[in-house]
Amino acid sequence: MSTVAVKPATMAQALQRAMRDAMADDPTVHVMGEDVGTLGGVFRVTDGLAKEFGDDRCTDTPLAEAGILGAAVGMAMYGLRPVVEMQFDAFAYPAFEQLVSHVSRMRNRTRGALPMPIVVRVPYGGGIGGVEHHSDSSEAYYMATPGLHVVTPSTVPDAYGLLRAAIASDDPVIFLEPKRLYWSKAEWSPDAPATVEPIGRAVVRRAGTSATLLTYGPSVPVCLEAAEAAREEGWDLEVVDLRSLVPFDDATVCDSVRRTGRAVVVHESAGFGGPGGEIAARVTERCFHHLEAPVLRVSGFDIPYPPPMLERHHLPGVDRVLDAVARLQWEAES
Amino acid sequence: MSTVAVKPATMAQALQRAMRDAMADDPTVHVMGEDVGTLGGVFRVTDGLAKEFGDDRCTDTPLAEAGILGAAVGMAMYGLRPVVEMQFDAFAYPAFEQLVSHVSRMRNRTRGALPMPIVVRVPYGGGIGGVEHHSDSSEAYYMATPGLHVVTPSTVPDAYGLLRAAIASDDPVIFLEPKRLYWSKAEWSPDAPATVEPIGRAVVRRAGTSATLLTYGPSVPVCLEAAEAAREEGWDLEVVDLRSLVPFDDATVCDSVRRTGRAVVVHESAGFGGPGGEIAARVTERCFHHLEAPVLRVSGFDIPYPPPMLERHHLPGVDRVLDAVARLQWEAES
Amino acid sequence: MTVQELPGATAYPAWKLRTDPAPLLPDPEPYRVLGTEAAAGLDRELLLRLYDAVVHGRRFNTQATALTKQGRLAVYPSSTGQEASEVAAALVLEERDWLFPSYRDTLAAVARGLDPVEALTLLRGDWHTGYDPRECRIAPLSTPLATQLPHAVGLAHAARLSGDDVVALAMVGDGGTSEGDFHEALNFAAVWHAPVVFLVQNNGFAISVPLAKQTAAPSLAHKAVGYGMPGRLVDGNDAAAMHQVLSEAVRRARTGGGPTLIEAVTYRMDAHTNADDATRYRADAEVESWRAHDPVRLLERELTGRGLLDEERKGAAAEAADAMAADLRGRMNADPLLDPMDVFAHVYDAPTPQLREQSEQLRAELEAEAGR
Amino acid sequence: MTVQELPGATAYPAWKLRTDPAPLLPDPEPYRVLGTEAAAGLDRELLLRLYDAVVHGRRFNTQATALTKQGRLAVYPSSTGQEASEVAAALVLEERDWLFPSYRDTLAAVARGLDPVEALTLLRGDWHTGYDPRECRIAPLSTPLATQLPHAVGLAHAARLSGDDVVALAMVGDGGTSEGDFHEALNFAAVWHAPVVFLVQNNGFAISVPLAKQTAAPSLAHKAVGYGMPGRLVDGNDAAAMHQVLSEAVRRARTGGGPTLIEAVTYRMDAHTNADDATRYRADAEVESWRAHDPVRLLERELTGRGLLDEERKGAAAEAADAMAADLRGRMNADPLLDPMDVFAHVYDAPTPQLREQSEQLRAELEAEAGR
Ligand SMILES: Cc1ncc(C[n+]2csc(CCOP(=O)(O)OP(=O)(O)O)c2C)c(N)n1
Ligand SMILES: Cc1ncc(C[n+]2csc(CCOP(=O)(O)OP(=O)(O)O)c2C)c(N)n1
Ligand SMILES: [Mg+2]
Ligand SMILES: [Mg+2]
Repeated sequence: MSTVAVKPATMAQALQRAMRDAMADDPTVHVMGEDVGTLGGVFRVTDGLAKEFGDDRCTDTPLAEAGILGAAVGMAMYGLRPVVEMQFDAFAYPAFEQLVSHVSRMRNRTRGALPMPIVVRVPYGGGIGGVEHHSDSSEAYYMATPGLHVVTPSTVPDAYGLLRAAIASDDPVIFLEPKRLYWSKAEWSPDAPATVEPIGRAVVRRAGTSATLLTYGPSVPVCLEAAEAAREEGWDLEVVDLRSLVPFDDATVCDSVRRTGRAVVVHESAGFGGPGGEIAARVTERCFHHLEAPVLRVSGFDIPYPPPMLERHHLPGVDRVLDAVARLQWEAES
Repeated sequence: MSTVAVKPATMAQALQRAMRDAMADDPTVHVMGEDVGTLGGVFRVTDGLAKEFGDDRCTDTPLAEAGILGAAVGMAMYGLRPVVEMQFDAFAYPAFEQLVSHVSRMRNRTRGALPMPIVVRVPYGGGIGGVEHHSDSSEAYYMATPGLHVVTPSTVPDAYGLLRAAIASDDPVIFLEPKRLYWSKAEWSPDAPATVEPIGRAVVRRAGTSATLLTYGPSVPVCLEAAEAAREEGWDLEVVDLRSLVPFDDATVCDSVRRTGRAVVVHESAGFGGPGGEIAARVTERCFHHLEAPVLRVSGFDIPYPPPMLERHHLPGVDRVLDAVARLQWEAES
Repeated sequence: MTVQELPGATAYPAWKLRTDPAPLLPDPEPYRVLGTEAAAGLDRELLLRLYDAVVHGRRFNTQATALTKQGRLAVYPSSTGQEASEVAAALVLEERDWLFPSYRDTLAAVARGLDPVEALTLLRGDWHTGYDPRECRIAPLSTPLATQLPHAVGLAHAARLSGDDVVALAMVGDGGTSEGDFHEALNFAAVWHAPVVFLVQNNGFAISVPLAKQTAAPSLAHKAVGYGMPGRLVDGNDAAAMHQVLSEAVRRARTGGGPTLIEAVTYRMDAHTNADDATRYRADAEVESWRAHDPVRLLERELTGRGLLDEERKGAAAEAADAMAADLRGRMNADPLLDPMDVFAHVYDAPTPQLREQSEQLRAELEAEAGR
Repeated sequence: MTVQELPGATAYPAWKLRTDPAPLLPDPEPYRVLGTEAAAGLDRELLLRLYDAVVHGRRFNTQATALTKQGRLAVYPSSTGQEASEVAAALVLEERDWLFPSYRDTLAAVARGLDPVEALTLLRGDWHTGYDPRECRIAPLSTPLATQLPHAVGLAHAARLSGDDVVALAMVGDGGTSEGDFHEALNFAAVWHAPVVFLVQNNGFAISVPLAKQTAAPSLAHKAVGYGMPGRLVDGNDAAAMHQVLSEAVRRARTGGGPTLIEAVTYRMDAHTNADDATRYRADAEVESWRAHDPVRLLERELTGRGLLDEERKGAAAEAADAMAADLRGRMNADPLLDPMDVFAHVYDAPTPQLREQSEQLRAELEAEAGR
């Protein structure tokens, strides 16, 4: 076995590689969506797939998201494993009925006879200077829909591993790709990609003892940065990357919060009715007597996503995370 | 002023009356949807409106929910106040893009120049023996969408008052009608309807001291029944009917929970990612030091809504509410 | 308007219509066979087979409606009056083909050979389709209107990519043609040249809404040209015409000719469902005007005229239908054995930890209930 | 197929096509005027007005694209090559009419008289449309494809119900015709007989996807017949033809004739937006083949041939366009003054208590930041 050159790769490249490898391994894997073929996707995540596997395996569809997802349902009924790209997450909304009324329920209504091994890749979140409708975070909608899995990577190796796992899953997976991490880099070898992570496991990205930051996707780097900055204030923060919103890894999360006794949930989607409510509520239910302070939430405001010139005020940043940590009733400690 | 005969009316009648009165008061109010005209709606909530105001004021539309809501957007742009009926809440999903990308954002993107005084009436919830797709509870989706108001009545007078308020509002309102309460009755006079309730106020339906049940819509009667049953166990439960999920009445809710020190959120929509997470999280953030126990949640399971023969096992009932109350760590008290 | 290009005018990048619209347009009259000269060429075996099927279908509709009154079905959307179209859709398919019925098309599923009890499982109030769609190649009856159409396209496309000569036949109502999914499905089918047959049953109403409030098109079949596929208008009460036109479309699809849109002009004789009161929105006279054009009567006339149907043959068909109904009634009278725990079993391939917790909760509750 | 009804056949409930399809079908060739004999009848004032407008429009497109390179616009979807269609859409409308542009149609809004800086507000990275749509009767440029079409129908319908003779003109791309909202909007418009003109700019591509992967229809204009409205095919680069066909459709709509679907055949000369690399999916030769058919050149040729355009007149048009561009450049060079607190101001009529809390939080942060 020759040693493998480890070189920097972007998250976009790792995602591409995950699809490429899955398509090579399994002829039933089909990639489809708007501009995914010749162009390789507007983020170039499907670059080269049509060339390598042909138009029938990586297909430029007509411009109609319900049609794309609905066709994917039919393809899955025939035994294929469609990987659907939604161009931006606000443009997945037209497919909402297909997703909620069929993709999430087909297995159940047929007692397993018609599983839906569909991956819906959704570039989500802001921070890339996108105009209106190009920076939504819609994970709350998917989390509230029984029958779906919802996962999101924050690192290059996870992008590969989680997407392989999503494609391998017999259940429908909403695969949320943090747009502003597409060009993030890591030492990662496309020739010996990390082992496939099972869906449903959170990971402690940084161990700490003072409080836990619970976060995912685009907010993970923010939280890691905040944790570094917090050292100055004397706080040793643990950062948990949830990776999978559904299923939710209560074990890893609660283990951390019980140890630290304090937690802040950080995400950029709107706060009200957003993922943070569920996360805070279930952590509180399970860890109440270990909590020194209420679980706090740092999130985007409850407004339509603001445009490029103002997005930095909307996105949860290091300062806002540290402010929340400061409100964790430390005085109670002393 | 003559005295008004107070006679039993159903919630469906009160809703009809609210639209009727609004249409009579304001010629810009238009009712539209599938089967709302000649038939008077599948639940007869628009009965008689087409006859009284003509087909142009109460319109049977083609069968296309995105088209209906999209047309309503254009009508609102021209100064009308459309009241849209979605036949069942799962059939509102095709209109999701129009709702999220336009209805909820149009005012904002035009700095108030194009307000969206649209009411979307959505019959929601189960308990009526409906087959697949006829018993969804989709409030989590609407709560997670900034720019919308989300309200739901639980009594006959509130049905009238809230719908009048919704139609009068210059903001888009998702008006959730609990299907299984359509035929609930109350002494209420259609000739001297209750004053219009402002949107955004919760109400204490039953005062109590031991713990607070936070609930809304179809689960309010369940909680009131549970509160009665709880007396046997020595618990004096307060029941708060939220009425408005957006905006959320933190003041009334927190006032109650601070007094009782314990709370259970009760709703029939799925638990994970559902309204209860937000409610529990925000109550905990605001009332942490008054809480003797974590805020618990009683909700539907995280499954596709089950059909008639099994729905009683899914719907939160009195027993499940009491079980949750029993888990509010009463031993800590003694 | 023909344009005369003047000398010296600038070159116009080549334009041509992508396909000739003429053959895509439907004839102005719905195609009919029974009672016309064209009927002479009909195969007698086929005619008798269609007759048995519509008689059977009619009986199935009346029995299912009766079961709603007895509380044995939660609801039944009857296809009485539409049996010709329902059964033809089933009979033109090969075993390997797929049927995509709408919520009104239980009969098409039954006519394809599905056990009526299985076909009625969902409408009975159970939580699942009752049958294995992969085994009988019948998709779950679809309630959200028109959503099944892109499924049919995807499946047909997948079959074609797999090298299988499988055809998908998808059914939808006149009201359903207004939904965006109808449009997107037809467009995908045409662009992908997928082997799909779209059958629109225009029965005059979408619940209470008459066709005139649904569309201003010359006919629903005229929509085909906008997708680049042929549109066909057929008398939906004429089982022979339906069989012929559907067969032709299936053959086209199977042999690489792409999709077809067929509008079957028919009428919903019953209310929308047992829960509906049709007198609120339509006159009895209109309903009555369709009785003379009843699909069963049309076949009876034809067969009797050709000496193929006597009272005995008629009696035999009725008897077979009654036997089916009695069997159905009997089997539907038994309360189904439902295990509430099953609602957790198939939400995911492997239940999430959260669902395991919830199913434990329900199990404990059920045990407590049983113990009481 | 014509059917011969035999004596004794059962009565068939009256059938007729709801409307005659023939006049709804577009001609097979896009309608053209410039360079043809039909041009002789053209009004010279109109021709010159169109010329000024396309020259102005071209300059606007190049200037806006330049602004993206200077970081003054977040993104710009250029309509270079489509100016004839863009400006004609603006010029055929009366002041009381409404325009519903898609995200590519900034130029149509500008040609209607909107201040270019206002028109570019969203693309500049601001949080709002920049103009008051009610004042100029231009709906916000719509990014979610085809979603603006039902808005146009609703508005036109509302105007008609209010007794106002207002027309709505809605623009969409070839790709946008595949969306369900396109279908639902056209159907509503036809059923409601709403005064709407649908203008599809078929510029050959939806980002990288060519028309052949988008539709198999003879032409996009052929979709009209499926809704029961007339479909018209026009050379989208021929400003005079566009003006004529659009005017006619607007007149029809205004006088109670209902909606029209117009397909303007044109070509997107630039990449999809400044962020796109068109060489990945199309050959330069194809782009070049359209240069000879450039909308500005077509008008120049016509006007020059008729002796209406000399170098001086040309120079004046170019100068006016340059002045507009210089003014735009100058005003876009100033950093806009944005108050972050404004993002809370218009989410609701009256902010919710929750939003008030959040705006207080941001205010405190901004003050702390300023104080640092
Ligand atoms: C997306 C969606 N919207 C609304 C409904 C409610 N609904 C059920 S049947 C029906 C009418 C359907 O009419 P049509 O398509 O003509 O079929 P038919 O009932 O005549 O067979 C409606 C509005 C639905 N099932 N799905
Ligand atoms: C609903 C929706 N899906 C996807 C997109 C992303 N998108 C933006 S422009 C575009 C192509 C549009 O093509 P076309 O309609 O032909 O208009 P053109 O760009 O050619 O003017 C796509 C896919 C979108 N804006 N909205
Ligand atoms: Mg119908
Ligand atoms: Mg285009």
